[in-house]
Amino acid sequence: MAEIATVSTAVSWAPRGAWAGIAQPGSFGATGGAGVLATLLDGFGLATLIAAPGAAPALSRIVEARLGIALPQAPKIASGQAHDAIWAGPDQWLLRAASRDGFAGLLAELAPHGAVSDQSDARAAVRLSGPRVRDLLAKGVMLDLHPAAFAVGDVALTSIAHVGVQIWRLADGPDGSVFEILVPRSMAGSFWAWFTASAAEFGCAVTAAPVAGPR
Amino acid sequence: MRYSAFSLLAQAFRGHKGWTPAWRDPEPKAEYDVIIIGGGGHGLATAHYLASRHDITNVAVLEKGYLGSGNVGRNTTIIRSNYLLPGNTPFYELSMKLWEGLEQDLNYNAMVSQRGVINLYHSDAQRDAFARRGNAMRLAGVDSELLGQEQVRAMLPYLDYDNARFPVQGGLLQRRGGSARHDAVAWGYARAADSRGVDMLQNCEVTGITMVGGRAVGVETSRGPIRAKKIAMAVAGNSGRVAAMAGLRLPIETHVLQAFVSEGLKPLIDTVVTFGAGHFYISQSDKGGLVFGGDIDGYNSYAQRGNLPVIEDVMESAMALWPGLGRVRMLRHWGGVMDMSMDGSPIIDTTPVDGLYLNSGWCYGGFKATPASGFCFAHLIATGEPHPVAAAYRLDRFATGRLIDEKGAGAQPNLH
Amino acid sequence: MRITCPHCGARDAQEFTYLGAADLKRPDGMAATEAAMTDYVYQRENPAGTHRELWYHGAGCHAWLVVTRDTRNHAIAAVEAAKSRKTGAAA
Amino acid sequence: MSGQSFRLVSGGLVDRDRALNFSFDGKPYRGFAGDTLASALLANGVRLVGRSFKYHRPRGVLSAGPEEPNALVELRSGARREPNTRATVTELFDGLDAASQNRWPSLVFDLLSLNGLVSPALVAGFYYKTFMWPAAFWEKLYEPLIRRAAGLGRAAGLEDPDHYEKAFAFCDLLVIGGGPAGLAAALAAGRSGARVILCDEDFCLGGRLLAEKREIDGKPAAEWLAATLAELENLPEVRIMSRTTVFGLYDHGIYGAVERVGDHLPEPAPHQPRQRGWRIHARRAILAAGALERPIVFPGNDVPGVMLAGAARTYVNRYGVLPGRETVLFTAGDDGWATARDIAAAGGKVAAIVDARGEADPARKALADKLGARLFAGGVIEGTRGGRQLDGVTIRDASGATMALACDLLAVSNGWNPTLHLTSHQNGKAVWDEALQCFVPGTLPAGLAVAGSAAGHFTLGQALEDGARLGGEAAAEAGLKPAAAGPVPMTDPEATALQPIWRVKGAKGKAFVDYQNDVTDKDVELAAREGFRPVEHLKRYTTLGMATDQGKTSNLSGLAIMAEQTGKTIPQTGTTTFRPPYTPVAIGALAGHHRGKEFRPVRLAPTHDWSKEQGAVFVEAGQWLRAQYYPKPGENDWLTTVNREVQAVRAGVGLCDVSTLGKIDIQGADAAEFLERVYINGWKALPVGKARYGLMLREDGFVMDDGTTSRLGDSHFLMTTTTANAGKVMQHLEFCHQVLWPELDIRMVSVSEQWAQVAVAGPRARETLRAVVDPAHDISNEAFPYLAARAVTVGGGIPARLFRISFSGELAYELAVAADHGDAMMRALMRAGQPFGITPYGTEALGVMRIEKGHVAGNELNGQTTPRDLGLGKMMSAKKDYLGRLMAGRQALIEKDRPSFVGFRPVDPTQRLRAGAHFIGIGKADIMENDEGYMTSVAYSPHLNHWMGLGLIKGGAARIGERVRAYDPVRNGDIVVEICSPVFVDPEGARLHG
Repeated sequence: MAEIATVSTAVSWAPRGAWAGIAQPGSFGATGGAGVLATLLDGFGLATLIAAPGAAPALSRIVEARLGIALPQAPKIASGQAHDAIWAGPDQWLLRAASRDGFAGLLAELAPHGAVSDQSDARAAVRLSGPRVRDLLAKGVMLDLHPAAFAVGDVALTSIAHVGVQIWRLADGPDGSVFEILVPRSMAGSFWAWFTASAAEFGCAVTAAPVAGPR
Repeated sequence: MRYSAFSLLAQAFRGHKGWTPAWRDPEPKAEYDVIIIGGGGHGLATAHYLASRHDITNVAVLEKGYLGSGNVGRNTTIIRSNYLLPGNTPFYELSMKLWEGLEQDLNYNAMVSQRGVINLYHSDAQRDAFARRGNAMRLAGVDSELLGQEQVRAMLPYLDYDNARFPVQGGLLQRRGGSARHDAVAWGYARAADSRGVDMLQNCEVTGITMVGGRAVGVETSRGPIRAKKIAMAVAGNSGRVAAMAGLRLPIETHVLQAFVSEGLKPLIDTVVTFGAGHFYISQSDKGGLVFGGDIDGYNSYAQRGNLPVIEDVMESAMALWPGLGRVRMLRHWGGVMDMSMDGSPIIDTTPVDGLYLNSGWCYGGFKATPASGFCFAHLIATGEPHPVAAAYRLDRFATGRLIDEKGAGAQPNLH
Repeated sequence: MRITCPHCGARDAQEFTYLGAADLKRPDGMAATEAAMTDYVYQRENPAGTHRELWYHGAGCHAWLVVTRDTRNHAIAAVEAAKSRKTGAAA
Repeated sequence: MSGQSFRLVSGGLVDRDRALNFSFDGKPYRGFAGDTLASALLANGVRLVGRSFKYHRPRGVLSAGPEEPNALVELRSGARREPNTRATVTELFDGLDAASQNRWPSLVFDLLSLNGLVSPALVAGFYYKTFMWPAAFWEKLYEPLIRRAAGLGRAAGLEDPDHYEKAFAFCDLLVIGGGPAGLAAALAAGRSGARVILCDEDFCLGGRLLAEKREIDGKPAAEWLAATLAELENLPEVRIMSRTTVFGLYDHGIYGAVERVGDHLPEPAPHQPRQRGWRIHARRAILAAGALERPIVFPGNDVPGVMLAGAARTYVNRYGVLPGRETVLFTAGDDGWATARDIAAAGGKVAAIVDARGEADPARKALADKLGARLFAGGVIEGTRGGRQLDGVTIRDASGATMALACDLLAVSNGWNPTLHLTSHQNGKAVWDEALQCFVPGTLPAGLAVAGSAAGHFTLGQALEDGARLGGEAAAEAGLKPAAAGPVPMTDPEATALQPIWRVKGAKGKAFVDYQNDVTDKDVELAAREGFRPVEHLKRYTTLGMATDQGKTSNLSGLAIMAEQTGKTIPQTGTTTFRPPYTPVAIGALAGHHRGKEFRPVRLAPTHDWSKEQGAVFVEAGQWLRAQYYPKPGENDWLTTVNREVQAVRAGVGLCDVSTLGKIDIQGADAAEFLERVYINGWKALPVGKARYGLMLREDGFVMDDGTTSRLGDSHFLMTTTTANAGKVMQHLEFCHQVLWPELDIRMVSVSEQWAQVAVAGPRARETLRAVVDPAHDISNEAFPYLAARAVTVGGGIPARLFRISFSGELAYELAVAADHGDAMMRALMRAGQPFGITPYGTEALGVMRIEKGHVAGNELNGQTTPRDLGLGKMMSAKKDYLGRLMAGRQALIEKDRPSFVGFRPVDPTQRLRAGAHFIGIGKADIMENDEGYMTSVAYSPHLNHWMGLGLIKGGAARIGERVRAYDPVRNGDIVVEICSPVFVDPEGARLHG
């Protein structure tokens, strides 16, 4: 008994991601080719950076020196090797790391230069692509996502089906536009209910991206 | 000419050739004892009660468009007196009593229909708040009943009880609440006032208030200047504009409220129902249309029209409450401009300008108040003293802190 | 309605929350009088015409904006960030 | 099964190879793909399709479009029943099931048609003049009768089984209407590369081209149409949306539209919605919605078989249906003649042409001769024969002589009204065009142009020219180079002369202005007589134009008759104002996905699944679902469970999720100063590593929110808000920062979603935590005293925050970890607390314990209370300015007898208290004047073994020990309570510091 308890204690602190119990790999909706592909993202590091008044350029220089990416001054995402700087409001960014490995240390390094708040667990993230991805998003996003209006690298804070989201466009994939969306963790279930209802007519394949590194 | 089943039948045999105009179309006189600015429900009711209760008949109602062209003809026709605060409850109860005798008073069938008003609650806290209100109503001599879910279900079987995001737990019912035919209210008051000699001046827009020594002595209008001993404003939605003519600023913002009507349907719902987990209220007119509405659009506007976000919010609430409405079609929607006051309650008072009387700030609850508003405003104009049931509706209450904030929403008009 | 957020671009008004008149000046500090505060909290110009008003981009960048809008027809003439306005005025 | 005896052997756009079965009033029929219900009924010789609103008169198909006032049916059955569905725009599908409405017992024999017998009394507004006596009879007798008789179809009432969607679209150009003008516009803009959305309410594009025999560039128009559609479909930035009605124009170029995705199917296709509500954002829009034909007001103009001439043409040319065997044409202009020509060409017989214009020119005479029709130039129809179907007409010729003529179709042509509805949605007023004898668009909303018939440009040539020009302009506006514009296609000539007649006078019988609402010309006269002359009075008094067709066929006639009555012109009398929607829109389409559980998003704590596993019952708390209590097997009522939970906490230890509280990270050099200004109490002196309770007011002096805020660093605070107000407080703080004091260095972000937080409360809380918090952290009472707030680690290095704060009054902590670890945290605590009987508790037990401790919560923070009211006046700093300071000090808010906060206990301990009860003095009457306050919160205390309450009462704490009545008539409650301290348990706070 004692042994079992020890084992279960060790296992029990294992993290449980934002999609757990909500979304899992598989497919749903119309059959015959998925019009929408959803990749569930987990295990990334995420933090809010806010510059002090007048200190945005300085903060940007520090981030650039450390990570090789400058903080975008407009609603854009700047991507480096393993990090993204995502505009999140005036003088405010989300810093995303592909892995949580070493992320706390990075945040500690940045903390003297701006307000840093860890948000790694605060959002559920999903990457959406597929030939019908814009038709799907048109059912919730009140923004013009036409390639000419929302360029690769553009970011928007907006809402989908009464859920506040942050969305950006990545480089095109084989089926055209690719988007990533961050959803407040607590509303991931409602977001997913909207998503499944809206994507069903196009057919949807859901996969989970491999988690990079320990969490 | 008196209206009755007999006169109707008599006229039927004469091809209805004998009916006369419901009111005269007189030329403005040079001077009146009282000028009422605004030929909407409240202004017309004020005229009727001035003439019928205070024998003041040298009165003109000045209307910039046609009689009843404002909110009296743009609302969702609900009447009720289910208020919480002592500043409000007796006033609305007086209104309810006047509604109950309105047809006989006016000799006009405004189709006052006491079919009940149910405010639904969806949580324990909301139930307790409704209980507080229901008890306050009883203390003020108003009928109220707190219903549980099963009682509501028996009355409103179509609502969503099983799959709702915010399940209906029960409701606060005022059986004497209901609805009235809005246009007929305006017409009935206009006809009754006219019959006592009040002049209805349509297409008569007030463009200025004439001041002599700090006193309001007349108005400039699109039909020429008119002098008056007393000038009474009842111009909901435009109170700020008219008050500004006398140099006054008010604790009021003008907002747009949209309303909706469906296609005509056979009877579906017998009472007025308000959703407690969103902004939505619905009833069915005698003609069969579902009449419904929601929240104000939320921004200052004089445009008498609103926008899609609120329309969609209303429809979402409709479906959340009553999923059987999905295939019912919305036939028309429109907007009215509201005097949204800073505490959500009205103002019936004198003003810092001598001779100028103010009736405003009805937010989007002005229709039900029409009779009492006219009654109490007439009392104030005639006697110079506020009517006891309207004594709380003072302009200085914002300075003294004697607010009448039913919702506890604070000094932000679009939250009331 | 569409409001062009100076940070985010043109968005549906649904993303914003309205507050009211933008140019009221809070009587700050211990010396402020109750009368001045009453005026600030309650009295409104409420114009039929050009209105400078505060909107909060709650579903977007969380910026408070000063929108210049005609209350008769909803036409918007200008939008600026409230924060930059105030700091600009102070400078 | 009846044959399609009125179907032409060839012609039309129906697919004769695809027969579709359908039924009407239970009788089976057959039509073809491409039919509407109306065309299929007419093909089968069904003329009587409905009953009118008031007199229940038999009615047939009047039109072939959305303006139809008569042919309204209940479509489908059961939960999918759709009342008031216009047969003229209902696409036929196999298995379609429709029923007539507003009749009893049957369409053919309708008892309420007896209303017709008393119709002399049922004039406009009759109900305002009667039913007044006795007063009580209105609700009991008159109104129920009226309500039953009124209304049209029956709504299903049952939950709509189909689903709906919303969608958002953006374009350079929105083209509304896919007729020749719209197609030309879409083509011109689309060829330039513009992003174009072309919407048409019909299921086929082409508009009137589908209904007319016309030529473009010397070839049948169908060829031009096919080529144009093919080209549009190949343009990548052009999107064609058929079955899509643009119903409204809103501010800043936003158009509402509804797409009928599945209405042409028996049920929507799998995974597809029935309808989709669109919000289309258009830089420019072109209204090319065509025109609606006008009827003529004459006695008997409502008998089934009286039809608009253009509609008759539609049935012949588009649907291959002859709407009558013997046709009489009654026309006021050239356009009607095309109907006679097309009917004759299709093999129908045209018995007579009654052209109300005077002397006919030779060409018309020749054409009449050619068609074999008798021509009555200057004649009118002054009556019809037939009840349920037209048998004949009475013609009065130019000399005044009358004659009867048999016919089964009377085609009526009185010119067309531009479909300018959308131009008036932004308060735009239409203007009268004397030459065209119709209203045309006046001042246009920004970004909207009007093309073709909708602009009063009634010829095909004008439509094509308008479209091409405006489409090109829209592309240029979008910054695109116009494509090389080819020549505007040539069209065959058409005659459009018109002298409209608004009504035929000097004849007897009911002449209908508004068919659906049964408004006659006499009703309009009565309105004029009684002074209801402004157009809005006319509409409201007579109900003219208020039916489901919104007066599309009636408004102008009504206006014209009023003008004639008052001796004014039509424009002097008024304009017709159209309000959205253009045609009625299903409520479901505008609600979309948001119904049932999806009405609003649900927020779930990171510990939600764990709570579910523990058997929690959940409760809605704002957007959140929170664990309310955790029943165990054998516990049959919630109170038993809650009592157990409370006792477990007070005796041992319990845990309760508090992740839902708002958490705001506040950093910056001025963070402490900022808190000074937004909270009523002081913050600058708070040491790092400590938490403090704070209260914030609205500027009007009433309490907005409360919570504990911790100082994590010199310039770093973590504020907590109540669950309900988290969003509101964030917005408020942003306001304070950005609008009031932008000069302060404050940086704020919500971290509510990042943290899973749990309250661990009870005498054994420290021991429980000791097993979870890593040993390196000293959490002893000395090292971690009450109100300590520090970062710790758990589970071997997992970052966490520990706060020693208490809502329950017990030794209590809140432990927070990153949300991914929330589930694990609960399990670890459960294991650690097992020896102490650790018990999960929900919001109910939380509420009981806070009431036992006299803490205020949502019921007290109701927006109507000041800090003084709540006994928290001492927190109000006198040394600093803060939001709400001045307004909270107003005269009426500091009066002695303002109700203030105390506790209550029942004098008879077996009695139950209820929140919402009012306090009345013992022996005093139950009247408002004796109202002393009310109970805000109640709970059963298992500690005291009786109910306890919190509330606000005049005089407050000064009256402790007094007895009053808790009066609760809505629940039949009236009990004596004693005013007591609001702290029921451990008033010394010994447990807290243990």
